[in-house]
Amino acid sequence: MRYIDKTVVGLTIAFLALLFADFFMAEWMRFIGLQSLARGTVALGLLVLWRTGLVSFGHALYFGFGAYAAAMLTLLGYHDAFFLVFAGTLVAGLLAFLLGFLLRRYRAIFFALLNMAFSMILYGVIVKTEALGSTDGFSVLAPTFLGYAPEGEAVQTTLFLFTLVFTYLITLSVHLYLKTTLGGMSMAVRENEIRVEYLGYSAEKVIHVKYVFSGLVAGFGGAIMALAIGQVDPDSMANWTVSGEFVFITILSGIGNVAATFIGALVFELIRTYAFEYAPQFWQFILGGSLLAIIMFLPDGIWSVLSRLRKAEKAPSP
Amino acid sequence: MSVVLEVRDLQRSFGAVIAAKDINVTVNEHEIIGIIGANGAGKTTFVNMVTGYLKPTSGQIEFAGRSVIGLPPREITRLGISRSFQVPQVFMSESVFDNLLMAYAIAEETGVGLLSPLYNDERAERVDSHLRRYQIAEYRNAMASTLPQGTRKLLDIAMAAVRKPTILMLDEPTSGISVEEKFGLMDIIMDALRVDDTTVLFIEHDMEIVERYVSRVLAFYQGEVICDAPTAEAMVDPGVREFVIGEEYHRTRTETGGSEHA
Amino acid sequence: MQIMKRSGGIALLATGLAAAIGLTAGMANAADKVVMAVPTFLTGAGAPAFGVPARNGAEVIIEAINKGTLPAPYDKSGKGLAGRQIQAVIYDESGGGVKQVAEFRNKVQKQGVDLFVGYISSGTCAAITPVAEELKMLTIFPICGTPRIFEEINTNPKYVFRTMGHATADGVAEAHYVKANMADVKGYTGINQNYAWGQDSWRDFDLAMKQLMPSVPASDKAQWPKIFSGQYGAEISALMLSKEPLVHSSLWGGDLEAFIFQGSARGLFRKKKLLFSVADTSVYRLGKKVPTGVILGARGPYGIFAANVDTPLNNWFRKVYIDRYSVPPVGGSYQAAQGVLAAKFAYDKAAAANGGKFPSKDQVIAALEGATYQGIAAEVHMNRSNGHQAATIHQIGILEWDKDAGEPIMTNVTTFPADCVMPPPGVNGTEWLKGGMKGAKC
Amino acid sequence: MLTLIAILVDGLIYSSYLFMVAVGLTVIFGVMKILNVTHGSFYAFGAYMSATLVGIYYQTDLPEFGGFLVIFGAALIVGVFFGVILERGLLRFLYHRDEHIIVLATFAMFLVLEDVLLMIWGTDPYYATEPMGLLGFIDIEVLSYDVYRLSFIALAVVVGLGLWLGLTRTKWGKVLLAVIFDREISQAMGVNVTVVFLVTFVIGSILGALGGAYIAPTISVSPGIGVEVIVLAFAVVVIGGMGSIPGAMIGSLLVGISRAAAVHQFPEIELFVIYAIMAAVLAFRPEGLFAPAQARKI
Repeated sequence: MRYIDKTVVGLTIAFLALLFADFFMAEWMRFIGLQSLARGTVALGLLVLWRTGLVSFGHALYFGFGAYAAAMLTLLGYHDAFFLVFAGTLVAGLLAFLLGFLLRRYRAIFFALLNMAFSMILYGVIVKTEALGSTDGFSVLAPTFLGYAPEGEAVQTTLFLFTLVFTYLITLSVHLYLKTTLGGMSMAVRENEIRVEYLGYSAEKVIHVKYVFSGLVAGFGGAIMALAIGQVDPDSMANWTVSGEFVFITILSGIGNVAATFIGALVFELIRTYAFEYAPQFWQFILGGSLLAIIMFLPDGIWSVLSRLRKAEKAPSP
Repeated sequence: MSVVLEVRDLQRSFGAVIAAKDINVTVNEHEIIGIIGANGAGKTTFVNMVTGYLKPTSGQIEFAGRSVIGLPPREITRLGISRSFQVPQVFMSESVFDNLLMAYAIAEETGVGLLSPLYNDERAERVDSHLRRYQIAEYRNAMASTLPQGTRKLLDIAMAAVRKPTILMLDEPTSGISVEEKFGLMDIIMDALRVDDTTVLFIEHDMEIVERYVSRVLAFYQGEVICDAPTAEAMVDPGVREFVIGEEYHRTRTETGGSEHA
Repeated sequence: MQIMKRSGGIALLATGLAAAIGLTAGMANAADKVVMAVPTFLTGAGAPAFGVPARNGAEVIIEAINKGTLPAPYDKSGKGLAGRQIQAVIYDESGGGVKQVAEFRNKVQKQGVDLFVGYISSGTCAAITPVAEELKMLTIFPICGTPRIFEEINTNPKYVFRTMGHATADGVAEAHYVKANMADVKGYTGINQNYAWGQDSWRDFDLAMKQLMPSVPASDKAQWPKIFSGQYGAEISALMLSKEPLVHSSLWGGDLEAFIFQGSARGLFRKKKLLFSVADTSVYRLGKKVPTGVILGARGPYGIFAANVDTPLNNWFRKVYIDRYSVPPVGGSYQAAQGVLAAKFAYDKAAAANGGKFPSKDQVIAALEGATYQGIAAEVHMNRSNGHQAATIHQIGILEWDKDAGEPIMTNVTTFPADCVMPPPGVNGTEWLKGGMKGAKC
Repeated sequence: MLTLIAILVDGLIYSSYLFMVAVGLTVIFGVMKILNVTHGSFYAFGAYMSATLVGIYYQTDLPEFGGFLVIFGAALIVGVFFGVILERGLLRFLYHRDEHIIVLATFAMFLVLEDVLLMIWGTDPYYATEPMGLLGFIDIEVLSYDVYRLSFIALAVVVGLGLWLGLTRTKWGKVLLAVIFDREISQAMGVNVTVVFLVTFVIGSILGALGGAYIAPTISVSPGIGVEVIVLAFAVVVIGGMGSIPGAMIGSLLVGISRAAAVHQFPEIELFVIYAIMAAVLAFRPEGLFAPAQARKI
């Protein structure tokens, strides 16, 4: 019982509601939902890093790595979603583990930019590799699920279900993790690394653990995205602008709550979709404008709106 | 009395500047030692080297019979040497309780245990009793950045003491504290540390404090230890008087007795 | 219960948002309209070279279809597509394949689009093909070049059509032209952007040259500038120092123009023979700045190559286009217009076969499969890949400046039949090239 | 031998191009610790403004070489206009915020300005090649170099030297160095940091716009040129050490010469040169070649 708090309950209700909604949702909405889940998971990793005081402008590296790893496995004839997503997650995490040894030594803007530099190297490698379709990328066949091979709309329905279950589990574990000693050390490292060292723990190790985690979930997001879209290409998967979008979502969401990242991702998707629909020439203007508005007027992200509403609701009660 | 810390021929230079030279010190269990010296004499450098923050250029540091040269601060901390800081190093935007909760959690958990919840009732109990021991319980829920300087110093030291270290090194515990508060603060600290029989080394500028709480003095001058003697002896040492205490140091000896005006 | 109430916030926001937006879906379209999505580059580097001309070309034709003002051979089939007006949804193709797939789904599922005529980048087309087939959406690619669409991605298309020849034809036609006009050429090198299009263009030209002129060596120092690099100083020096007299280039848009400015300033075009495979996109805009004497292609009978095609349809198209946009139509304009015409042709033909009633999607598809219809300046034969891939004639020539007319013109143009430059039906382009282009009818 | 000369000259030209593209970014970062993504917009607006004004200028009968003044004028207009508006209208409200937020704000502003550019100038490219034609070219055997692009080198040297002298030899420069060293203490000592920031940002903006304005005659000024420049400038600044002007110079030279060598010897790897140098520098000296190591006091 001591693990259950309102966030856990809220997440579970949302999970069950979406699970149910999966069978009734408009197709395009499910698709937007699927993307929001994928991007939201990446933002979840960034949230964990951000709580440690670090922002990465290069997580498209892990997103792209996970996506391409899953997509390349389909070229080798593997189509099971469980295997593909697991593999994509794992290789991205492995890469994060290796690069983490270098990156954990850096802070602030240097950390942010080093990440970006590494992501640009991956971008360059993909663009140069003709076997992977260079800038065109290549398409990914619809996955199977432990032998079940859905067709038509069922592909998306099943994939949504699949993604939903895993994202739910990941989000829940992140939420619980943040309450553990290691999770709490995020705050400690952000606030004062020297004290952490002199309390007897390595700040770099804390950062490394969080970095690997963020790499894992970014790889997960990438693999899901590759399967959901049925296509990988470097501009949408590994370019620096993609990393920028992830940071955008993180800031949009705020670091208040794990659930916020998914709401942030959804809002981002919707802003983009509607900007695209109603202002096809000026969608960047709208996207950039909304981001600016959020930075200026909602410094703690959309979660703060919810908190404020809740406070307002509480006030009149005796 | 057994030796807990042995420092031999310790040297440290920053480029051409020699910050520590030929330092030889032996510390016994349960000793309370005062480290004195003018600014830049090498006191903090000494503490930094013993706690692993700085690597000596040469020399040996042995703690409880094993060399700690090259170990990072966290490992030395785990072996049993903790420290506090001249400028308190606390988690500024967290409450006093959460600061200590984190300190306890890091001290108590390793490996998989790190993934158990940060908060549990037993740990909270220990934190609260620690708060009482350092007499900062009334600030339990205050954010560290809002604390008065003295309280923040106490918090810093309390965090350092969480592990019940064998040796605790305090870097100027009374700096920035008003004259009226100093003794009260030191009483709290010393009473708290006496419970665990902690060996204490502390850097101090105020000779009254030194004389009152310390049995032995290490005096630094230009990176060297110019005097290592029981307090009363050190206070009359000509080197100490010339280079550390200075001619302007006047006071009447009222409490501890001993020699007259300096 | 307290917990339940508060945690409702998260759940409520997530599901509420989803439901609220889900409800606004399904804005049904009026039954008397055909909603045609036209994705094209409206922003970014692709816009001036391809995107905007393509949009303009499509707009001209769509408007004429709706008003019923198309000249022969489309002057007898009435207004609209099989009598229904086209409602065009023009939107931006920028942002990469993944984003475009997402947008494709939105357009289909949220805005109820009936067919797509568009996409310029090979990358986008490659990404869209599987989704279009999955969603059973009639999709006509008017421009994108990669042969992979029907050779690898979907070898048995049902819903996706492409109404121009693919990129293999460019390389083959260029090699034929070089063989015919520069028989004693000592070697060739290249400058192509380091991305899919540039890599494919060079590979196809190189393979075709190795078949047609096996004794002529290729340089091992062909240049690979990064796309959108804009600075070609070192590349131009390297080309000047190279011993090969012929330079193949598939540069386009801003990169091409920067290369031309920087090359002209250093006399590159007097020292080397340049072969530009898609430079027609820039010739009118560059005006007098065009490097004369270079070999030029337009990926088929489009743009500057169609300037003197004297048919009612072409004359009408050029006039309306120039009146409206005050520049002549370029390749992209022609190609997009040709794509829209495919829809016009197919809907009308299907309606005729359906006894005058508005045809079903399958009937439209059946009408277009394998058909031959009149493009703006040449006939389009849908006779490859189950009748989903077009073949047209291909043209290569020399660019010159016509002082009297004050505009660039093509001279020394060679026309290649489709069967000469495109692999026969069912044959993979690269294998066809490597195997010596068997079955080519030149 | 000729190849060697070509590598050197091409490398120097490209290095100068890189330096001009990156120097504004490095100035702003050096003083304000802001990684300014809007830099790409300054570049693009500078290029568009230059192309437009140069185009208008050459329709008049004014002396041909006046076109160069027009280029500098364009940079000045764009730099001052956007510099002041952005610093006063946006950034000053964010100084107290997390540095990452500021980067993201400039990223957002960049997105907005990309479309503002489209609204003003549309999608058609602009050309202003006249100044390039004026200066003619120099022959070195089969190689020809146009003097305009050679003048990149001169401009880079002038800008670099000017900044260096300005920083080290003037009172203003010393104030700036004080602010770089310790913002709070300089403020306490009576330095008006608000003015210093505004002036720095405007100088950085002008430099960014000047990069675009001066390069404009050699390129097709068309949508998307700003994005490319951001990545290049970031790379140079990261390699040289963030905020260091000598660093930006050395970084530019390193990348420029290596890239020219690659183009002449191994054109296949051109794409990787900049990333490879960046990766190597990052692996061995991640703070960049020239950035001072940061010490933390306890």
